[in-house]
Amino acid sequence: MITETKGYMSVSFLISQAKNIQIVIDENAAEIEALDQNIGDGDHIFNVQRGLKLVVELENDIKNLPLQKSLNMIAMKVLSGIGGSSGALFGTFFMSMAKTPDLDRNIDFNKACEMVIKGINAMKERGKADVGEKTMMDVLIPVSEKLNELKSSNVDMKEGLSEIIKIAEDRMLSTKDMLATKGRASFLGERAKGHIDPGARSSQLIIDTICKSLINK
Amino acid sequence: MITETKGYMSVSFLISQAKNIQIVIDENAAEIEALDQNIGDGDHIFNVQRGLKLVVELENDIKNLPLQKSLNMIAMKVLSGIGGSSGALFGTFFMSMAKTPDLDRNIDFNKACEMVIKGINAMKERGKADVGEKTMMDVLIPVSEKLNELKSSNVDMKEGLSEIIKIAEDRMLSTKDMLATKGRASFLGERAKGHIDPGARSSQLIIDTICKSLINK
Amino acid sequence: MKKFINNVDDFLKESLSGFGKAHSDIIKVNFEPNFISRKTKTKEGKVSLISGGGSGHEPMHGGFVGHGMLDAACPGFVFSAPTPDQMQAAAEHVDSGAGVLFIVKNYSGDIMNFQMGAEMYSGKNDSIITNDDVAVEDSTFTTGRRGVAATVLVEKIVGSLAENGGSLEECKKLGEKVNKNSGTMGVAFSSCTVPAAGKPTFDIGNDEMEFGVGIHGEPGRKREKIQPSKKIVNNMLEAILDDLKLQKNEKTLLFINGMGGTPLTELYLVYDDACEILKSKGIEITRSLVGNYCTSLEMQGASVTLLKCDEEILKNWDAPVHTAAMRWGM
Amino acid sequence: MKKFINNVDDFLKESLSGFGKAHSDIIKVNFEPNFISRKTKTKEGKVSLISGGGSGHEPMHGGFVGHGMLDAACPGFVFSAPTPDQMQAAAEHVDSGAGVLFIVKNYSGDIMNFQMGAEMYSGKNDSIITNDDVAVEDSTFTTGRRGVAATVLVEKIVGSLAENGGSLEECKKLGEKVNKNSGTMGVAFSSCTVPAAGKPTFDIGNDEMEFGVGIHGEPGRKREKIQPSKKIVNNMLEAILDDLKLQKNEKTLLFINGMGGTPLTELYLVYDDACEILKSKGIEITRSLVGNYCTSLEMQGASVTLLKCDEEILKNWDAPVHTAAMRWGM
Ligand SMILES: Nc1ncnc2c1ncn2[C@@H]1O[C@H](COP(=O)(O)OP(=O)(O)O)[C@@H](O)[C@H]1O
Ligand SMILES: Nc1ncnc2c1ncn2[C@@H]1O[C@H](COP(=O)(O)OP(=O)(O)O)[C@@H](O)[C@H]1O
Ligand SMILES: [Mg+2]
Ligand SMILES: [Mg+2]
Ligand SMILES: [Mg+2]
Ligand SMILES: [Mg+2]
Repeated sequence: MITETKGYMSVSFLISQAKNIQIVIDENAAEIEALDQNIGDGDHIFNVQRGLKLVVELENDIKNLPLQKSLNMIAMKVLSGIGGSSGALFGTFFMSMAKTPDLDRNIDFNKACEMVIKGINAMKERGKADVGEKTMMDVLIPVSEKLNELKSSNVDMKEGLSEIIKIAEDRMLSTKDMLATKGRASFLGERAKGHIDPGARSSQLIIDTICKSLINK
Repeated sequence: MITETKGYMSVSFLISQAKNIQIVIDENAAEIEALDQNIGDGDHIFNVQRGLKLVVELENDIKNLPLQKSLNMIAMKVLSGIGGSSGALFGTFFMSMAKTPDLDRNIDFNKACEMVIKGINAMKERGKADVGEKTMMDVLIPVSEKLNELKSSNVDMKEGLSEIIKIAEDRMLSTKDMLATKGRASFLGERAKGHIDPGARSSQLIIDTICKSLINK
Repeated sequence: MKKFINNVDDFLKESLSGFGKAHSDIIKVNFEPNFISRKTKTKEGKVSLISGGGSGHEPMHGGFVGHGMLDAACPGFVFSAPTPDQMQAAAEHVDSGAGVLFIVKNYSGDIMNFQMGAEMYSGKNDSIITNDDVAVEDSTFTTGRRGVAATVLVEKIVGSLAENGGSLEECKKLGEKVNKNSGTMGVAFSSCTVPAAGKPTFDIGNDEMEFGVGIHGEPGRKREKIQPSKKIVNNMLEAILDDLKLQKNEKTLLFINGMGGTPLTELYLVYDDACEILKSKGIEITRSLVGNYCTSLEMQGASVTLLKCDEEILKNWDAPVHTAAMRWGM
Repeated sequence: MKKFINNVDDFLKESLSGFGKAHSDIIKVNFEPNFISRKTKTKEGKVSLISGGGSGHEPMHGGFVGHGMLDAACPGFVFSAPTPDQMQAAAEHVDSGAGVLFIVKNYSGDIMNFQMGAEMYSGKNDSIITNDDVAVEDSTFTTGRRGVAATVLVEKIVGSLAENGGSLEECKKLGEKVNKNSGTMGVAFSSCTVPAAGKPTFDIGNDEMEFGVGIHGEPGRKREKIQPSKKIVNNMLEAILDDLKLQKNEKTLLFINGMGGTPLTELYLVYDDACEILKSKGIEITRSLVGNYCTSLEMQGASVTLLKCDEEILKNWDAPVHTAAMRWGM
C-alpha cells in the first residue's frame, strides 16, 4: 500500500494540472481536431479546450473553498460549459468525484485513486460504453483498473504511474483498428477502422500529463 | 446602286446562314461566355446558342413557306425561346423585318438591306440604346448606316461587305473602353471599362460570318 | 458542377414540375409557355399581379403566387428574363377584367420582354419597375439601378391592396411608393454556378467578398477583404441610409435576405448587427423579415433592405398572405 | 472561412439574439443558460415539448418553437449537444404541471446531456429518441442510427397532439410511432465549416458526393461519383423503402430537406424525381414538405424522408402551427 501524501486533489493541484493539460492539449490540437473530423463531427478539440479554459478561469473562485465544493463547481462548469459527449462525460467524472465521502480530510494517494476510480465508473455508467467500443473508455477503464490495483499494492508510486502511462498509450492506440459501437464513430461501420478515437487520444494525453507531473515531482 | 440579286433573305439563305453562324459562335463560345461573366450575368452565349438551334430546327417547318410567314415564325421562335435582352432584341429584329412591305417579290440586295435596316431600327427603339452605350447597338447601328449608304450607291457589293466587316470589328472593339449606360454592364460603372461587350462581340461575329459567306459566294 | 440535375435542358421544367406537385393546394404550374398561376381563378374585380424574371432567385417569384400576393409568375431560364409569350399567356389566364399590373425588376432584358408581353396582351395593363439596389447609381439616362430584394416587399404589399379591392392605379401607386421607400445593398462571399455554364460565374479569393453584388453574381461596387459582420453590415446600412435619407424615429421594415448559400444562423446574426446599428442611429424597426427570399442560386452572401413604412404600407404588410414561401394570418 | 461572424465565441449568442428580436411575436430567447421558449406561458394541462441539440441545423429546433409545435428548444454550440442545465432551466420555465417530453436525436452527446437534464429536473418528464437515418445500421448494442430530418416531423405531429390535450404517455407513444414510421437518407455535395474550426469538416472531390452523410458532415455509407439526380434519388429511396418495408398504396408524407447550401430549385427537382419514382412503385404521397428544415450549416446536399401515415398522423400534421419556420392554419 502506498502511503505518500499531501495535496493530491487539493484545489491548487487540480488547477495546476488543468494548466499543464492545457499546454499539452494545445500542442496536439491539430491532431485531435483531425481525429474527430475523420470519424466524428470535428468539435472534440474545441470542447476539450473550452472545458479546460473554464476550469482554469475558476481558480480565483474556488481556491479558498473546501475540496468538495470546488469539485462541484468544476463539475457544474464542465457540465454546463462544454456540451457534447465529452461535456457530459467529464462533467459526470467531476460530479461523481465530488460525491466521494470524507473529502474534508487530507487526500492521500489512495484516496485520490478511489476518487478517480469512482469518477470513471460513473462515466462508464453514463455512457454505457465498455472496453472495446472505441471510445475514451478504452483508455479510462484500464487506467481505473490499474489504479485499483495500485492502491492496494506495494508498488512504488512512480513505477505505478509509469505503468499507467504505458497502459493509456497502448489502449489509446488500440482504438485505431476497432469498429466503433458507441459514440458518433459507431455510425461509420467499417470506415471507422484505421482512425484513433479522438476522446481516447485526449484522455490519454490528460493522463500522460498528470502522471508525468507526479513522477517528476 | 447594287443590283445583283436572287435568294437574299430566301428561307434557305436564312437557314444556311444560321448554320454557318452556329459554327462560328460555337468556336468562340468560351470567349463570349467569359465576356458576359465579366460584365454581365454569363448567359449571353447560351441565349445565342439556344436561339440559333431553334432557328435551325425550324428548317423543315418553314422551308416551303413564303418569306413573310417564315420570318414571323422565326421571330416568334426567337422571341419565345431565348429570353433575356438578346431574345427581346433579336426577336424584335425578325418581327420587324417581317413587316417590310412587298416580301413576296424577289428580294434583291437592296431590299435585303432595307429589311436589315428596318430590323436594326426596331431594336434601337426597343432597347433605347444608341451608339456609345456599350451594347450590341454599337456594332449594329453603324452597320445599318453603312448598309443604307451602300444600297443607294454604286460601290461593288463585295467591297461594301468588306467595309462592313471592318466597321463591325472596329465598333465591337470600341466597346472595350466605354462606360456602359445600357444593359447589365451599366451597373458596373468604371469597372465595365476594359471589357468588350458580349452582345457586340456576338453581333460582330454574326455580321462577319454573313458578309464573308456573301463575299465568297 | 454539383447540382441535383438530370440534364441542363430539363432543369427548369423538372424543377417547376416538382414545385407544382409540392404546392398543388396553392398554385398550378402551366407549361409552354411556362407560368405559375394560383390554383383558383382571380375573383372578379380584383386587379391581377404578375411578376417574373430569370429563374435562380427562388422562392422569388413562383413562391409568392397565392392569396394576398401574386396572381401569376413567369419564370425564365436561369438568370434570363422570361419571354413575352409567357407574360401574355399569364395575363390572359389570370385577368378577371380589372386589369393586370406587371411587377418588373429593372434589367434591360426584363423590361424589354415585359414590354413586349404587355404590347401583345390586349387587356388593360400597367407596370411597375423595381430598382431598389443602392449599390448602383441611379439615372434616367442609363439602365439605372437594379431591382433586387425589395421586389419581395412590393409584391407582398401591393398584393394585399389588390386582394382588398385596390384599383390598377392605386396598386401601381402603392407599388411605386414601396419601391421608392426601399433601399437594398448586398454582399457575396462566393459565386453562384449557372447550370448551363457548369462553372462559377466569378472567381473570388479565400479572404475576399464582393460588396454591392447583384443577384446574378454581377460585380458590385468593389472587391474587398472580408470583414467582421458588424463592419460589413454597417457599410451596407450606410449606403442605404445615404440613399433613403431617413429621419430619426422613422419607422422601418428591416429585411435580411439570404443569397441562397448562407445559413439562417448567419442571417440572424446579421439581423442582430443591423438592429444594433440602426438603434444607435435612432431608427425604429417595426417589422422584419429574415430568410432566403430573393436568392442567387447557391451564392453565399446576404442583402439588407430597409423600407420606410407609413400606415398604408404597414397595414398591407400585415394583411394575410398564403403562398408557398410566405404565409401568415391564414 | 467566410461567414457573417464577429468572433467565434459570440457567434451563437449573437445569432440567438437576432433570432429573438426577429420573432419576438412568437418566441423569447433566454440566455445563460440558453433556451428559446414560447412568448406565452404553456397553458395549464398541456404537456410541454422540449427539443434541442447542437446548433448548425437551423431552423431546427428554435424555428419550431411556437403554437402547435415545441414549447422550448435548447441550442448547444455548433454541432455540440446542449448542456443539462439548459434542459433543466427550459423544463422549469415551460412546464405547466402536465409534464415535459424531451425530443432527442440519437447521438451519444445528446442522449447523455438530455438524460442528465432530465435527472436534474424534478417534474414529471419522459423522452423520445429519434433515429430515422437509414444510412446507419440499427442495433440496440451500439449507439444505433442517427436522428435526422424526421425529428422535424415528430416535433410537428406530437406538437399538435400536445396542443390538443394529449397526455405525456400519448405524446410519447405518437412520437415513437412517427419515428418508427420514418426513414431518411441524405447525400452531400460539399462540406460544412464549423465556425470554431474555420475550415471545412471534410474534403471532397469536384465530382464526388457523400452518400448517407450525417447532418454534421459525418461520413456516410460511401463516397461516390456524382450522378444524375434521378439516380441519386432512386438510391436514396431504395435504402428507405428497404427499411420501411412499405406496402403498395400505402399513404406517405414525402419530405425533401435541404442541407443548407442547395437552392430550392434543386430541392423541387429532387421532389419531382422522388414523386415519379414512388409513383412507379405504387406508393401514394399524401402530404409533402420541401425546404431547408434540418440543415448542416452551409452544406450542399439534401435528404429524403418518407413517413408512413395513418389517420392520427395526418390529422396532427394538418393541424395549425405557428412558429418562426413552419406556419399554417393560423
Ligand atoms: N457513449 C459513450 N461513452 C463513452 N465515451 C463516448 C461515448 N460517446 C462518445 N464518447 C467519446 O466522446 C468523444 C467525442 O467527444 P466530442 O467530440 O466532444 O462529443 P460529440 O461526439 O458529441 O461531438 C469520442 O471520441 C468518444 O471517445
Ligand atoms: N437596352 C439595350 N439595348 C441594346 N442592347 C442591349 C440592351 N441591353 C443589353 N443589350 C445587349 O444585350 C447583351 C446581353 O445579352 P444577354 O446576356 O443575352 O441578356 P441579359 O443582359 O438579359 O443577360 C449585352 O451585351 C448588350 O449588348
Ligand atoms: Mg465531436
Ligand atoms: Mg447576360
Ligand atoms: Mg441574363
Ligand atoms: Mg459534437
